[in-house]
Amino acid sequence: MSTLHTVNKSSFTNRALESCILICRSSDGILLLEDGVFSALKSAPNATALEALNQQGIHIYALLNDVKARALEYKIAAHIQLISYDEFVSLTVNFNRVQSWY
Amino acid sequence: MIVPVMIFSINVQSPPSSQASYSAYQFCRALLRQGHNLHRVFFYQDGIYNATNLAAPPQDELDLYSEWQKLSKEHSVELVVCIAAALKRGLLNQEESIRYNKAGHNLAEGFTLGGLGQLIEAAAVSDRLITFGN
Amino acid sequence: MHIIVNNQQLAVDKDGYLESLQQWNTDVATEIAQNENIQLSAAHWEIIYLLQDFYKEFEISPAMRALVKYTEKKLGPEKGKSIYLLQLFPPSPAKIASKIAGLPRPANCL
Amino acid sequence: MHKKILLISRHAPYGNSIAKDAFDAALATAIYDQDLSMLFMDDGIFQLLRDQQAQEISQKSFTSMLSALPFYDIDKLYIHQESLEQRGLTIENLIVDNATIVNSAQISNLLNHQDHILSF
Repeated sequence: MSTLHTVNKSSFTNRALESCILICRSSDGILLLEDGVFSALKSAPNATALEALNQQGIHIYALLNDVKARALEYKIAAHIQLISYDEFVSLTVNFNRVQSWY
Repeated sequence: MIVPVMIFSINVQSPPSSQASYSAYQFCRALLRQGHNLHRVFFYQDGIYNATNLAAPPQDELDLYSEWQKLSKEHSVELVVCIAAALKRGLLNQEESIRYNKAGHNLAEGFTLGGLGQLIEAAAVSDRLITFGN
Repeated sequence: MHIIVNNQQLAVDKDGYLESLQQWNTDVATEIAQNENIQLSAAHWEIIYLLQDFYKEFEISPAMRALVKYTEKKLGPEKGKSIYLLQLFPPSPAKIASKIAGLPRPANCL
Repeated sequence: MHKKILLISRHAPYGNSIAKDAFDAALATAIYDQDLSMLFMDDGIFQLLRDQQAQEISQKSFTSMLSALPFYDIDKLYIHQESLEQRGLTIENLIVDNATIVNSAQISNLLNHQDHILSF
């Protein structure tokens, strides 16, 4: 029974992702979208914490459309998986529920 | 892999000026493409602004207002606008406009006004309830 | 629309709620109640004042369930029952009694 | 159908209407007889402070409104411990004496028992 967390705010200016990381546990997943994709940058405030979560088996995703729109495709951390809107839907099916951090 | 068909409801809490409304719309399109059911889109908080028929976006920008209407028409999706949130913000249908003695009404075709109970009912009957907030 | 109380015209909305809540007084309550076909007795007034207390305490108009529980807490289990309130303020006690008590029209579309 | 719903209220009162809309949604959820829990975290904690005088800014006080929750049978209330500590507050500063203080791990567990989350 696991939760998909979506975060749509940049961690450079907003603490939504920080709270999300606190709550996130083993089988959960995190999807960065809209301005949340800025948090996928290697230099983002929570980059180390995200990578640590990833090493514990928590998948970190970023919405490809939002990443491309913001010219981040080649700047984001390697462990972050880029996904489409269709894959976003599939994630919400595979996880049991969604918490939106905004 | 067999993908189960699920019933979704979407809670849009962001105004059209926030990208979250666009994300909600794209999410709806994607889930319908995959053969899932979209039980209801509920517009709450500033999300109600998606339902005005008075917005006139520039020709070379996305008209999200019309896109919601097209979505509703093509897939008979219920677009329900929280009545309390709408009245507060100046979004009325004809009936409410008469009730409150206002100069006009501006709820776009395809949208209906409904109580918060409709959000809760959506939660009760749906496998997934996804919030798009700002 | 309006109602007339002591030769004064008071504006009400289409559902009979006072437009200006400051105009509420016991005569106004009696008139609104009459429009709902209710003759106010001591038992009615007890609930009307209870509603006003609820509003003062919580700043919201109660939904039915909350009204029943609050009545139970303040007036005891005999009166803290839907059926008791229904007999006094049919067919929708929270709505009708709020209207008579001069509380704001419930805004949360419940 | 009866669903387990967790409403998460993370935003401060008054600056915008998110906290009030969350409160309205909570009442609706309870009235429509769903199994509701409520979690206050991040700036949502500030909704729970005693002695708010919101009439100073022509608003309704959350101190008053949230005190009505028991009358709507909303009694599964949770408060995020770290959020509380970050803000230098203790439960004594808050109006809800029946709330359960939960740490992040316990919240994760709480989430895992829900059908839906209403995110505010």
